[in-house]
Amino acid sequence: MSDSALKKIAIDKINDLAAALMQKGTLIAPVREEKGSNFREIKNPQDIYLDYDNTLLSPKNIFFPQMEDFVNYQLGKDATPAKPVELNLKPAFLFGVRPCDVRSFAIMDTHFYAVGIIDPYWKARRDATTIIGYAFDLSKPADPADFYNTLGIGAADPEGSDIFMVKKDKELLLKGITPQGEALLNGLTMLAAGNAADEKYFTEYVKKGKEPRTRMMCLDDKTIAKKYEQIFENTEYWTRMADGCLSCGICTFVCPTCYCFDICDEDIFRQGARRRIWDACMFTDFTLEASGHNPRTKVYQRLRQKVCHKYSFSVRKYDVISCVGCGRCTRSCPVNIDIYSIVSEAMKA
Amino acid sequence: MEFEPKILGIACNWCTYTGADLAGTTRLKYPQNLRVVRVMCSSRINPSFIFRAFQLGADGVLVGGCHPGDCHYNTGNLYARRRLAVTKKILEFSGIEPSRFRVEWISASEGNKFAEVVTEFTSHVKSLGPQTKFKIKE
Amino acid sequence: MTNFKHIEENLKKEAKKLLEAGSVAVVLAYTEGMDEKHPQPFAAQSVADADKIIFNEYCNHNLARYIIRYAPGTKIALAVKAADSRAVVVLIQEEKIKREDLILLGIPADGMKNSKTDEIIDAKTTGGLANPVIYDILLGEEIHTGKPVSPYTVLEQYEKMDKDARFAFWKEQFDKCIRCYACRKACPMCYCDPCFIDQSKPRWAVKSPQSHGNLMYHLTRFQHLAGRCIDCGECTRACPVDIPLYLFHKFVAKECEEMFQQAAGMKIDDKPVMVDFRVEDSDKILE
Amino acid sequence: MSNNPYIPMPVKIDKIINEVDTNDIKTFRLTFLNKEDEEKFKYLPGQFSELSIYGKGESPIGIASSPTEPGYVEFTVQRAGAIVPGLVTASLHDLDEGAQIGLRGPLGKSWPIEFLEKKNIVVVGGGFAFTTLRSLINYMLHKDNRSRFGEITVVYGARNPGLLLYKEELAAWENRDDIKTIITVDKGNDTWKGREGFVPAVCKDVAPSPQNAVAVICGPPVMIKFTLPVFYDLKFAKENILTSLEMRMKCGIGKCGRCNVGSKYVCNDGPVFSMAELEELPRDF
Repeated sequence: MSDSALKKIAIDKINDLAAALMQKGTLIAPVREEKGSNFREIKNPQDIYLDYDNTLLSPKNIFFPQMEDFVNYQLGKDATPAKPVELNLKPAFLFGVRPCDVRSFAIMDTHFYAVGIIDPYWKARRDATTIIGYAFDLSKPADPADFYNTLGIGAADPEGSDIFMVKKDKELLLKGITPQGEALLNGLTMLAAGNAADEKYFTEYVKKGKEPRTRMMCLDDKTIAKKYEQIFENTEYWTRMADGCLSCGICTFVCPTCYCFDICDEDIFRQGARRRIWDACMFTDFTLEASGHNPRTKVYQRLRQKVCHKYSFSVRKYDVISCVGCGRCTRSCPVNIDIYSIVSEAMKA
Repeated sequence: MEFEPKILGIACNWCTYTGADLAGTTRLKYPQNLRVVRVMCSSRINPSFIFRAFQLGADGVLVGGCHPGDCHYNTGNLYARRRLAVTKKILEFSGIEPSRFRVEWISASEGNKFAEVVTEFTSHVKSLGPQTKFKIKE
Repeated sequence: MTNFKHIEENLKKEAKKLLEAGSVAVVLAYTEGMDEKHPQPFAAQSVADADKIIFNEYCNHNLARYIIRYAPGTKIALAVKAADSRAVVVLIQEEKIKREDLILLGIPADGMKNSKTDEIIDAKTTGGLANPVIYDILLGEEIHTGKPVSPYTVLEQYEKMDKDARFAFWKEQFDKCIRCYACRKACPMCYCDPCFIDQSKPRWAVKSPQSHGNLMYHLTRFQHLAGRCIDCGECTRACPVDIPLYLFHKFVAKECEEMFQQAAGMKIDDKPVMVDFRVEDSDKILE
Repeated sequence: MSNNPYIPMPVKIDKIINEVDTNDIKTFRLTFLNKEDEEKFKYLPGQFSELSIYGKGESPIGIASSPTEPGYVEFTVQRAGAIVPGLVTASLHDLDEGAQIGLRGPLGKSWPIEFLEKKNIVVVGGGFAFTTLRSLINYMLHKDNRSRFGEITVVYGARNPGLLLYKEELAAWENRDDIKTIITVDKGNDTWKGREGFVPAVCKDVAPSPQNAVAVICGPPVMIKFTLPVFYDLKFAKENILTSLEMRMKCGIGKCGRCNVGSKYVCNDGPVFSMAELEELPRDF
């Protein structure tokens, strides 16, 4: 990669960059809300809030919205043939995503299209989106709930982003990581070219990001997968972990790598849609069969499914732990259950 | 065109529904904005029926039951009274005019009262205008 | 100010005593979570477990939630703060548990804090009480300082709003809902299986997070908790998108108290107001 | 977005056959409205499809017809609803011939036909779970295929004679000499002249030889629970006992995560599993 690939912009000029991206398509960036920030479509460049730690909700809903219509239809006398919903996507720019979230997209890619049948909705949205990653602010301590270092993710890993950004004092350094990203950067006239010092700063920042910053334990894919297979029937361990669990769906809804969904038909005033909506393995009726049989009636069984799915089944099936250590589940859990502790307890069990 | 409200009536089988019948057989005139659903007792009314009715476009909901003490099942309407009172408060706090929802005790012999209540309620709802808050957008 | 350390020691001591004597199968209390600010509910089943019990100002989870998880007849001891004890009372009234199966370790507490926001939750969501309404063993000094606060004063500003503003306010709040159902799962009173929202026949509301489905879900839940909500505020603290559900619950509770002269979960011998009636109830309540 | 795996193909209900006395199990014969869909719909016995009615939802149902019967697909559907209201199956039962519904599939893995070739096949079925077994038997019995398989033994049981599915076919099989058909009911009635007894006991009685043989077992959990030991006692290897798993499914293509058991998605990696494979899965189904 040539030195010219690095660009920069003053942070107070970021509105210009945002406006240019908004002209090219949809811009999605973190926005400050009452109790934290979230990724939202930007209507006004001033709303962009880059000083966040991690958003409350994960950015997965950009590619996998909580509600996605497959087919629209009309019921009743004047029923018309069902019409599949066309996506008609505009190019989108996902701006300011943290490295752990960027990693989650790669994990979801494996599930939604690299292995098995291709999910057309995920793929279409993913193909239309340019990811502009943003390194964590290394000058600040990490949130106590984060543990992305445990999953081998550095606070400034550019892998997976099309463009990666690093903050240098009052400037943002932008580097094209993929050809697509580089082309985009070259077309943005408000960006200044970076110099050798910037280049050095960027490289060192990425390197520094590799240093442990969050909670950390030694976690090997195969070992933890095997461990969970061994303790799968260790009811004592699981009930202890699930003592406080309410079996609500928060952890799965905020998780960037939870993909379970339900397909349902809903209609109102005879206008119907077959749609998929997020579902959670923590709900009682998740596995309730038509016969009335439900293999997971107890809270610990559902918690076990969630944890094992991430740390064991996923390793066996896709060769990757489907957790990125973003800490969202821990932060939003009403009873402060911490998946990091669950895993570290498992290593001891 | 003048606004013609849609009003859902939920009537108890033993009193109000029979009262409505009486109003009909004695040829009393009352507005035709009311669509009546018959239930066996006013206590059978799930408060969600009322929320649902407003969501599906009702401008008013009128519940009719036996007079307290006259319930065919002895105490059904006494439970209903408490339950529906709470429903009304919930409607109030959520920002909908609570007077769009009314509970009236109308016995089987009160065909007159039935016609009066329906007339009065219809004109009241008419004066409130269309209910748009809960109604699901088509 | 409550001496949390003192309560923690007493809690440990009593839990140990009870578990050692075998008089209970489980002690529901709190243990350390990720850090001091994030304690977790905990079911101590042995003397060794009892050592892990902690109690501090962030231990605000309502442990009554967990009682129905155990088979009927299981002897349970649990730590109860003011609101928790009222939840236990309602569960006893509704015959979900028996008084004799419970040993209540009462905790008088003020200055409890929300671990997410660090704000003090006393006046907001404990029904204005600091002392448990029933208990077997009291783990600290009863609190009788300060004037009793009405739990309903926070409502004033919302009651003053005109109806359109109020509707706009609630619509905005309910539209945020992502239907994770944490509110009902955190609620000690929400024990129905299946919950009305999970029923497929009839399907009361859409499952997808749309405005109308959310409205139906929340309004019906308020109705179902009328006269039962004990104002612990768990739903609001659990909510990941910060819907102030406690306000609505408080409003319904206040109206119920005014109409039926009875607050939820104060006395075991009371009947919950929605499964009770008086012939002399006035028709005025319907106006 | 062509080839969208979530969009159903339109099909028409060509024929409805009422299978049992209680009227709650019917066989639906479906024909494709689009010729190209029919050509794409290549399946093998043991696979399933998602039947859907707009406004109600989708329901995964095993394919009951055999690919050797071209021109249509058949599904035998039980009206669910004793415990969980089955919206789709109930409304399917209320439909008339000629109605249009949606079909998505074929989904899942079939019975391992190549593995079964040149082997003796013991088919054990109970009650309503006989549908994909019927597909398999009809497939094997077809004149082009019969020579590829060894002896075929069928043990099929139902609670009473009225609940036996595919009565005409059963009678036809009993009259053939290239298949041994044993039909049993838990309790007979006045007109029942056949066997009485539970499936596990009958299997013990019949005692098929494990020599070069594969057992294909499908039935209610209770039947499976008691039949498996019989086959273990007969010295059938775990690899040679096959069954079809039931799990709540939605997407049918291994995406929605609902039927996840261990590292498998029952819809995609199953529903057909051998006992050896099942033993490796966590006991969570």
